[in-house]
Amino acid sequence: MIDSVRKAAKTPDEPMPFAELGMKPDEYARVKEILGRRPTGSELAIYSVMWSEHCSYKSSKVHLKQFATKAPKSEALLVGMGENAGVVDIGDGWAATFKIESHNHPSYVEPHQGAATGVGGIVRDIMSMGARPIAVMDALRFGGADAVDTRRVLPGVVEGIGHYGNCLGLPNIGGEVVFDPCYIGNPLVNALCVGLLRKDQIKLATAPGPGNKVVLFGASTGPDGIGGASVLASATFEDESHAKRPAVQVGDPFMEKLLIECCLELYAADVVVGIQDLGAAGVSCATTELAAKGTGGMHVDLTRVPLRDPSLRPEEILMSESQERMMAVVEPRDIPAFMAICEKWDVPATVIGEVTDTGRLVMTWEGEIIVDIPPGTAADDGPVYERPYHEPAGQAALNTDTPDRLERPSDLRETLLKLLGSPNLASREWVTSQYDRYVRSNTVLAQPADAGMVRIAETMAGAEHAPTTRGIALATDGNGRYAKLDPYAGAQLALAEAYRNVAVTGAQPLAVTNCLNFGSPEDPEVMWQFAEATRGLADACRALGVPVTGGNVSFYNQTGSTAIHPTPVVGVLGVIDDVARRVPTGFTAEGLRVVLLGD
Amino acid sequence: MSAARVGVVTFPGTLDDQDAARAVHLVGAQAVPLWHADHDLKGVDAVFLPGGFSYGDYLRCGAISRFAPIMAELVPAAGAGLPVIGTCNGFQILCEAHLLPGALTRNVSLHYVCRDQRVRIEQTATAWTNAFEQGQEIVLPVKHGEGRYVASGETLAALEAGGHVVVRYAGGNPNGSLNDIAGIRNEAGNVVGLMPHPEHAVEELVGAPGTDGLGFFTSILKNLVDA
Amino acid sequence: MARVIVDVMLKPEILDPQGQAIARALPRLGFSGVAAVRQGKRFELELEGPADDTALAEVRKMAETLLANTVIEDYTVRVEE
Amino acid sequence: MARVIVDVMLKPEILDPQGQAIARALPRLGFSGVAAVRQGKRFELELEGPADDTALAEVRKMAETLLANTVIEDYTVRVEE
Ligand SMILES: Nc1ncnc2c1ncn2[C@@H]1O[C@H](COP(=O)(O)OP(=O)(O)O)[C@@H](O)[C@H]1O
Repeated sequence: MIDSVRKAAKTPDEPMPFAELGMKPDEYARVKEILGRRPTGSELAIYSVMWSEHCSYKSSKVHLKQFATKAPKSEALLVGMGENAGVVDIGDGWAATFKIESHNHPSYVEPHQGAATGVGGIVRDIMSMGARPIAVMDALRFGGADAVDTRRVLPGVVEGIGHYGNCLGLPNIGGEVVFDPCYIGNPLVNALCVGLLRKDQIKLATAPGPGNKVVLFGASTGPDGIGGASVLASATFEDESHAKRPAVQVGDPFMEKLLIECCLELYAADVVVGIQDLGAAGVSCATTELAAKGTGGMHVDLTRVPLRDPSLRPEEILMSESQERMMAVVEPRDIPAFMAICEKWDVPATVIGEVTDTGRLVMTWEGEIIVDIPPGTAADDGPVYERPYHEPAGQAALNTDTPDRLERPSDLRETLLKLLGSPNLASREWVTSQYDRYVRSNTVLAQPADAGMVRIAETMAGAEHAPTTRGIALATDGNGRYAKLDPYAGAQLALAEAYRNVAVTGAQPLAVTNCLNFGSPEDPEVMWQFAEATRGLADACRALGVPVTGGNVSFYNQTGSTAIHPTPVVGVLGVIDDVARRVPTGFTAEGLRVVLLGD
Repeated sequence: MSAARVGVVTFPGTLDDQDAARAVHLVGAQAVPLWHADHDLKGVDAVFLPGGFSYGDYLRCGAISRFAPIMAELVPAAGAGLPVIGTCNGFQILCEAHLLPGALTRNVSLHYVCRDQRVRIEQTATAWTNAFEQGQEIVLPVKHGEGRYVASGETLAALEAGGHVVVRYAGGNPNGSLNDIAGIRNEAGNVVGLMPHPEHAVEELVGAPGTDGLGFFTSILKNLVDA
Repeated sequence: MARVIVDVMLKPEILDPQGQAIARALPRLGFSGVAAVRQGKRFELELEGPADDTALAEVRKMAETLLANTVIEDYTVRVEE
Repeated sequence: MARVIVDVMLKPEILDPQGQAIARALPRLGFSGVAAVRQGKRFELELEGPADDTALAEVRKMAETLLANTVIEDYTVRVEE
């Protein structure tokens, strides 16, 4: 039987498996207070994913605020934090949007698919801003190079990133590979995507205009990544077949490539009012966020969601993390044009609902109302924690243990050979040769340069514009060992390095994205690292005059109770007026003077 | 005289179509977009099948694309002498469509490889290589996971005997291709397929170092003007 | 000498983009009557000895650890007649 | 509804680097007794109707023209019991 709103009202005391879904008792109590009754299974599904650490940033929010409050004034900033990705003005009517995101845990479970879907996810974020994705980068951390598990994880991750990005036709213009034993049970896979759009064509995740249609398009919905939802399904339905659902998502880069071209044609035809990619929390996230930022209401018929597996229950549909899906808000008169474009690109599209002005997100299943909530309560009013933190016990001792204690090597030659042979300094060609850096024919700098650079040679359909000589440069950097010693300074050094790497190409650094990889926020020592790192990064951004435009927090990177080194990875985007004047890495001619700058 | 018109085909999943079109423009010809689902070659003077992952390269590279409506037009036109070139996925499609013999299979390394590759032009008597010198060595990027050319013993012997090997890898074989074959032509010389990407080597600023790929595009112009 | 076949298929609940792409293409190629396609891998192993219980147990272990990725794939082992 | 299996293997004379890589890896992983490995593809087709002669002829045509590249691959078609 369907757990409908009607049923929930009649059975107020029925126990719900909130704890199994990762919800705390007080959080569940808040849901009941908001609704004035117990939630239905579907409502619980929505709140549990939307209020998860991953979606709500409940532990990091209070610290991330500094990125906004301390942000330097920037004329270039068109869209700041809070949207799918930040957007900066890069001149001549062009704007760039970029963001870095983690896919650490899935990449440990299934390296190829985990890393691949990490690329897929960040690319959809960029698409949802109205942009054409034009390049990707990847910052990777693995355990020791000779560790058995690294041999399993590294090739799969590189293959997954390579295959997905190559298949989308996005040049890979840089990244990092770092080995350190602290990542052995928890590798880091951070993927960055940058996109290009005309300044006046930014799209936002919003659903305004009662009567407008809600369209789900792209791949069909399957039981991907809903290990958690099985709790609900089995609790609510006592149905064995739902007990074992895969936690792994599989990517279809071909579908994503079609989605990219399809979306760009939809934008050019001007038939999209609002758009949102389906990420971690799938339909739950897209519907609540679109509705919350729009006129405030939405009516969705979940039975209309096209399914890959017809046995899916509504709770599972709401929590499914199936990849390569997007949700658009479309004016009724534009629906035929919208559908025609989707059909041209072989992209399935279905109207699943309508925007309303009721202030409620209402969902039905086989005629019964199964969700009736104020969407903002799920999307925006999640719990916020001021987690306790304190300096780690051994921090002072760690810092007094300086290199002065080390013995000076007597044999320089041997030291040099040892350095050259160390995995962290070795050639990255085994990795980079598996990535297409040439596709789109706009790559000005890629490996072995310290920053990637692409020229802006796009012509955007539906926009009048003259050619430009401009380009953008990007670098990502981070050093977990520095950050472990001093998270405040470590985060600043990461920014400074990426900033320098962009600047030395001849580009002017403009904006910052970051991926903050840490252990458990419930550990006060980890939380201290996090607080210090964010404070350091925010202060450094102010000092250098570059705002943070977006990013991602990844907590719970640990094996047992042992956290990874705090690893803030920082991406910097810069603009160069004339790509022909870029400065490549390396000595280009004999007889040139070599000058050391700085101290 | 109006500019020579070179059709550039886009299949679902094609990636290098814009790059090919840009290279066509660079040599002063006109690039005409051709859509896989149309039964229409738009009267072009030559056709470029670009690289990518058409249909995701699912099943086999090029296996699904060769059934596209545009191919129903292209196959007879190529038979009648229309100059056609396929690079990378385009080469794979030409083989799947039996416009060229043999097949392209998984790289021996089992890895995708993207690198600047030295190749030797072995045959200038084609519509697409007449601007080169016989035996000229040039650098073009390769970027593929399934580029190992294979064919039966007789086919190979016939290719070699007939001078149908157009481009050969030099200084290292990136994928294990038989006889270091990087590209071949058909009997008539109007259809050429190769794994390397000339369209990524046409500007100093971007792509591979140098502009060695330009010769393929100037060749077709010369071919069309001379014709 | 015996030949053992290991068939490896994606688990039914896992997305099979290859199979889907083929299934979607079939009607366009003029083939009808196919409701679904799944694509997997087939391994042919030539054993040095007979395909007795010990050998098959060994092959099953190979399938489990190397030939199949049991996070997303199922496998079956059988002797070719 | 019937299920038809199409197995596609590289012709014996065509190099199979995937199979070879597995054969080379086996001893390193502690497996012995395997003389050779070849890797191919397995397609499971769900037919809308029964697997009668007409349907099987149709599947054979699919295999011949689409599922296998007969320049380098052989195929077999069989109905799953
Ligand atoms: N995971 C990766 N993805 C893409 N490019 C990478 C990756 N790792 C390293 N690179 C590229 O390889 C080159 C060498 O990297 P690295 O040895 O880390 O350089 P450096 O030590 O100078 O920062 C750089 O251009 C870098 O961008």
